[in-house]
Amino acid sequence: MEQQFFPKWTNKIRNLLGAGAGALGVYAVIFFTYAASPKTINVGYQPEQPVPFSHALHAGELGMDCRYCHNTVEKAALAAVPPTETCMNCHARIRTKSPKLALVRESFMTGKGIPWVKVHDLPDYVKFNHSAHVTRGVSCVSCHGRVDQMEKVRQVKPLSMGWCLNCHRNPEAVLCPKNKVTDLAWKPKESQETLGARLRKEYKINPPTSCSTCHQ
Amino acid sequence: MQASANTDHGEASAPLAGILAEFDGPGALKKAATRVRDAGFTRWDCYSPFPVHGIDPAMGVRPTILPWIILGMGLTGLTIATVLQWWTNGVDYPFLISGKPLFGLPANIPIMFELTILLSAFGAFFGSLILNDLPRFYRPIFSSKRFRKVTDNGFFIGIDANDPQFDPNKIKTLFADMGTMGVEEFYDHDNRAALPRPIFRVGMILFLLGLIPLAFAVKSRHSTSSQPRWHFWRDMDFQPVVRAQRASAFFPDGRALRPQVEGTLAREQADKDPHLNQGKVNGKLVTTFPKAVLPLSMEMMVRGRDRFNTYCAPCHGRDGKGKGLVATRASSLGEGTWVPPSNLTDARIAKMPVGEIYQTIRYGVRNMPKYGPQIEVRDRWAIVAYIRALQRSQNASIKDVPEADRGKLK
Amino acid sequence: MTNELSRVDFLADDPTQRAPLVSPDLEFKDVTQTVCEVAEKPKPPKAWYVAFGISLALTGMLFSMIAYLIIAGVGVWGNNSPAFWGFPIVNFVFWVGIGHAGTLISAILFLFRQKWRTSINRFAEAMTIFAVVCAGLFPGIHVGRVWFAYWLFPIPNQMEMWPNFRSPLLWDVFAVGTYATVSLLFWYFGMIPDLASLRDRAKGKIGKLLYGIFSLGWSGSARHWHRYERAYLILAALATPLVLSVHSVVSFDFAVAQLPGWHATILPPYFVAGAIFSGFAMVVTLMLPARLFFGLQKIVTMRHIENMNKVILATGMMVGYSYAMEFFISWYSGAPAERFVFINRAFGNYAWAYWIMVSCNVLIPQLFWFKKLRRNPWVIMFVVLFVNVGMWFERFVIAVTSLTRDFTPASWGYFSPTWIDIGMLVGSFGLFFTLFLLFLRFLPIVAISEVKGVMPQAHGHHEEGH
Amino acid sequence: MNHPNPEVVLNDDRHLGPLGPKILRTMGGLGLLLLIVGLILGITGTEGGMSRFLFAYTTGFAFILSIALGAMFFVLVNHLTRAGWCASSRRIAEITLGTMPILAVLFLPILVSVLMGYGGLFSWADHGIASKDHLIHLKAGYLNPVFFAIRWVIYFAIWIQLSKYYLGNSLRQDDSGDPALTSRMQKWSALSTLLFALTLTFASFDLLMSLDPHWFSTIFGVYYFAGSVIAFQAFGILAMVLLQRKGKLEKSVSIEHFHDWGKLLFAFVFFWGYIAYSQFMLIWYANIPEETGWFHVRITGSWGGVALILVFAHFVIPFAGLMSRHAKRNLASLSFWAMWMLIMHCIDLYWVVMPNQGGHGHGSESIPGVHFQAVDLLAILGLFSLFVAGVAYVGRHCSLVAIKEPRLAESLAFENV
Repeated sequence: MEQQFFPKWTNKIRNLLGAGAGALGVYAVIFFTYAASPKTINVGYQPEQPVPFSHALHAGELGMDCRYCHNTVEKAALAAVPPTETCMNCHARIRTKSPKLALVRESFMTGKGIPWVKVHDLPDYVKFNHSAHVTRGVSCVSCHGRVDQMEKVRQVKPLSMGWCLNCHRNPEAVLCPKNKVTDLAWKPKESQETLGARLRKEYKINPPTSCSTCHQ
Repeated sequence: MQASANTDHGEASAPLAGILAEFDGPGALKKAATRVRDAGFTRWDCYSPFPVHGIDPAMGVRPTILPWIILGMGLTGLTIATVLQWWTNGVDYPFLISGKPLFGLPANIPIMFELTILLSAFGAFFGSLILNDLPRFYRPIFSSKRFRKVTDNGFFIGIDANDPQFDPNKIKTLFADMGTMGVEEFYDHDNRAALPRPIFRVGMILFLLGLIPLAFAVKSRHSTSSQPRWHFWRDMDFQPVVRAQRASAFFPDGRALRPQVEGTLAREQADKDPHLNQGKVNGKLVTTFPKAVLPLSMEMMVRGRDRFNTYCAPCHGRDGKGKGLVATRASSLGEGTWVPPSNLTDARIAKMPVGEIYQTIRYGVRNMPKYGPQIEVRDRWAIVAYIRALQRSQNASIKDVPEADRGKLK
Repeated sequence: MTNELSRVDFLADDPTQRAPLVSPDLEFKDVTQTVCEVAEKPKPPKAWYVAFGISLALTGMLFSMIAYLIIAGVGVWGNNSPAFWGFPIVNFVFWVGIGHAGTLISAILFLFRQKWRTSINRFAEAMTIFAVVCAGLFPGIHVGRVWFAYWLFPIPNQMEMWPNFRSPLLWDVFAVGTYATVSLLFWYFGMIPDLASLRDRAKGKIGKLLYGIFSLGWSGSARHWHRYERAYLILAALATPLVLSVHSVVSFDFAVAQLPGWHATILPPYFVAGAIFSGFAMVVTLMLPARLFFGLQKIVTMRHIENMNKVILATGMMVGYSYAMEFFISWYSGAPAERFVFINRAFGNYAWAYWIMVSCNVLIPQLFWFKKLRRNPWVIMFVVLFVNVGMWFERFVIAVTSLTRDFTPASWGYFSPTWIDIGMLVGSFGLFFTLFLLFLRFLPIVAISEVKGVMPQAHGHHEEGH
Repeated sequence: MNHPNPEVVLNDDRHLGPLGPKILRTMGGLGLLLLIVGLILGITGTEGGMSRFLFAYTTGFAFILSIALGAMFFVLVNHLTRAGWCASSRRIAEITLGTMPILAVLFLPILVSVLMGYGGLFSWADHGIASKDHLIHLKAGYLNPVFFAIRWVIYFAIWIQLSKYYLGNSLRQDDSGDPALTSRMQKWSALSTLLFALTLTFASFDLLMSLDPHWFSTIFGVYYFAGSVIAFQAFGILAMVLLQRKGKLEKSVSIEHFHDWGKLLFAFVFFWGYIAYSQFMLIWYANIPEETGWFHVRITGSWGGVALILVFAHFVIPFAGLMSRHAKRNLASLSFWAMWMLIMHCIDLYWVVMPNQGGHGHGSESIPGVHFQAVDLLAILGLFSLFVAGVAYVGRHCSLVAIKEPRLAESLAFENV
């Protein structure tokens, strides 16, 4: 008996290992396609801001154009977080005593910046240029979603490289007329494909996909 | 003939698994194998420390299908490599490098070759293990002490008890007849083939542990988080450089965005053209547009409307009558600090020199804040032009419409 | 014993008969005993401990340096413009080359029915695996950010992009990866029956358990042997073109470039010959002391060593042929850049490296033309050690001389290694020997069942003759 | 091992007998006839004229030379590795190798054209062309008629010496049965192999590579070597199959030997593919003007079609066809593949040589394409016929089996596993 070092059940180990390896494979596929996807990891970032600014009120209810505050978006790489001065355009007279705006008033008086938290933050090795996109018919909504309905801004798109490339390879799917880029609610009357194809031709859109486009 | 070791130990209750005979060398083994084969046994085997040349025909072993498995695996590898390279480099992410074709054989052959070999080797390795039913740690035949010589210098034939012709006495006689060096019975001692419980428990625990990351993923997919995205590797996501509009410890005021140095002007801030920049020439507000540098055009009007709707409309309203959404809401708040905005279409402003409207935009007036920092010089003029158009259109009569188009209004 | 052995060796030169491959006084059980005893001894020889201690220390140094490299960045190496490929690539090619002998002995000599291989193949295969481990390390850390090494594989990822399959550097990943995998399978596959021998002889529980698990319940069944032999033959047939392909692909790293001195069509077969050359030299370097320490003289006879020396001589001549062809064709091409690069190799800044290479790889092996010298252990050791050195310098000469003297004289430079470079080279030897010494201690170092299969008794005529 | 008695060989029909003079007459006559017609076509100046004839002649010569060199390799490598299996079939290679003096004679037309300074074949041989061409000028130290002649004298001196040594000693052993002869041949095989490698390499540079004096490739010698081994393995298999059909060698050469010859053929089909791929891929990938022109001509237009035929019919198809054990153990299929490979090797050389005609190999804008002409076939077949006649001439009096080779018994007992 002592010759038989292994008990009989060990003969089943092979099948068990096979099944285990199969299960692990399935698990890995699920893990990488679902759990590690940028849609899981990146989307849904909604930080607390120092001032509870509501885009839903300003851009939505009050109908203010995005560019009222983000006024460099058509000229510069950065859309620009507005200086406190811009807030004070109105809030010098409106809600002048609101405690929510205390930080804004303090910033205006002292010149100290408001520590806004960046929501749509690309890695530093990526160069993204806002003006290159918004002046060529890429709507704000394509990357930022319906900010005009957000009380608190959150990231709704993955902003991953693959996601960027998708558009660069197939810009027809997102193009809109140039004067509608800040109209987040705008919907084309014709199908997006025909419109996209037409606009692509008209605006001569030919997005590059080489590495140096974004990684300069 | 030797007595079985098992009977000595009183373990005869275990079922008989087969009978084992040892032979003196590969030649004797081959001869004996021929006899066993001819006797019509089907569930039996020869055991030797190395592959005995010529044992297969002696035993009647038919050629294995293994080469076909390997060929199949090899072709699979070739197909995978071809499709993989064609799809990834030729279709899904076409990227031109040094003028090489996206998919052209010369540069794609190495990978095709390697994957063919790799999968073929897997076919040979795993295929032969599976066909040989390995690993199989417990074998009744291992209970024979004598059988340990099989990996040293022992040559054996074992006939399994489940052979249809199995008859211990007959077999023993047959073996004795062949000149065996010894015969033994071997027993199947272990009757518990089922996996022990703890293995299931461990499996269950592993399964549950595996669910935890997935649960986190589901939660993360369907909720928001106030924490920034996960950086498995921080890498160069955050480079130690000064970024516009971000805090920077490098400057004492903590701001990366540097204010204009006192007493300096940017080139475009230079007041070379007072008409354009100030709307004032020789201390007098201008009444004309700076047409020399900024000729009025439809394009400019469209631009002016666009800017007006962006910067002015929140208070003055899209029609300029001072009923913008912000103004309306501010008034409804009933805070004493609010002063309603002017109606841009009333006669007072219609008579204002354009220079004054320009200056108002640039520097603000009374309650209106300055928009100079937000609106560029040319855009200010475009807005002024658009305001003029608004004033005309809001106070227009039917006479202002070209005769041809009057019909459409009805 | 000596008389028996020298008779074997003498017979080898007699065309009228075939000499037995191992000492003719051996029985099957002697083979098992001789080989298994090495792994079963409660304590290895003292020399083993000393060697293991040194190797382990060097391995520790290697991994601390790698840790330092990862933290500090690749700037700790001497690689800098214009020599971006310095020691790491040289070491990589060197170790991959060493790693060719094992599979070559196992596969090609198997297909050529060179039965003398059975005594040394296990040993050489193990060496292959460990050399490939050392080789794989260098490109791994050469990518700089090792945690992104998975980018080399076509795994669907969030960037939705794929590796460039038209790049020889990616071919390398596949070639070396396939080679490492297939070599490992081949080595392990061949070892299964021998692990079963160890299992059946094991006294302690741990031995029974571990050898039992890894021998997979091998029973020596003829039906199993049948499929096993078929699989082994096909694995050998697959490994043969694989061996050719691996170093060819490594040579493509250089040869697809336009750089003079790198771009030569002979590079693939030349690299393969060089790899076999260096690999055999390393096998002999290790085998010569090991057969003495572990008492394997009857299984690994002087004739085995001599045969390997002949292979070293032959492949050394092939390498010499390639040097000559490159030199001649560079002149014959008439292209000024080609002509310059080879003159520069021989007489430029790195002439010292070039002449080390030529003397070690071409001149010194010429000693093996003489039977007396290729059977003298001291001479053999002298030659093979220099071949090891020479083959390292060959890769150094190729990588560095061409890079530091490219088309643009403005970018010419001189490469000097840092102490990290040298430490890592030395450390990689530590890693190699650590693994190798563990193998010597715990695994069957000779293919027991295969040696039995080529003994005269195995053909069934033995017992009839008695 | 249970070795059968080598005496069985003595009972075998192992002499060409009347077959020898018959082959000699028919093939020799046919060869001369074809060559003379070809030469007349050349002199009268039909398409391409003398230049065309000489190019076709060079193709044919490179073809038969490669068979003889392949035979030399077979003899040398078997001595070098002390192989036993081939003892009963090695004489075929030795006889083929024995044609070296005849090849030396057949080389004369090429040598004469070079020494006459004729530029229609080797453009560098013409002083007028060479002096205007900067690159040829740079290589003139090597590529000049006199040095070319000296080199070929050396090559043939070595080859004839080796053929005499190995055939002669082997024949001597047929009488004396002295094993020391085998030992001696083994001893010299290493040095001989070295000489073989160097002469073959430079001969291939001279004969084929320098047809386009601008082009260079370090692997070219190995490329020609790979083709040579294929050519001889195929030639030897065909020769033995034909001899067996005539009732010869039936007891000495068994299916086991054919199987091994087939394996070598298979291995070198793969080796040729490997070398051809290495040469092509590296030049294609680097795409530098110094080299890429040679391939540009050969992979564009109708020559590109020939290149594709080579890829598939010289490598992929025979590789798949010869892979199986059964294909190599069936004489009908083995001789089919041998025939196939022999033709493919010839097309390979045609593809290497012919695009150079008319100086299209270098510098010319237009790519000529394949213009097959009768003179091509006449020259190639004529030379091949003469070569076969030469083999019959060498082998007409000797035994086709080395009857007293010490390893003959081992060879006869040989079995593939």
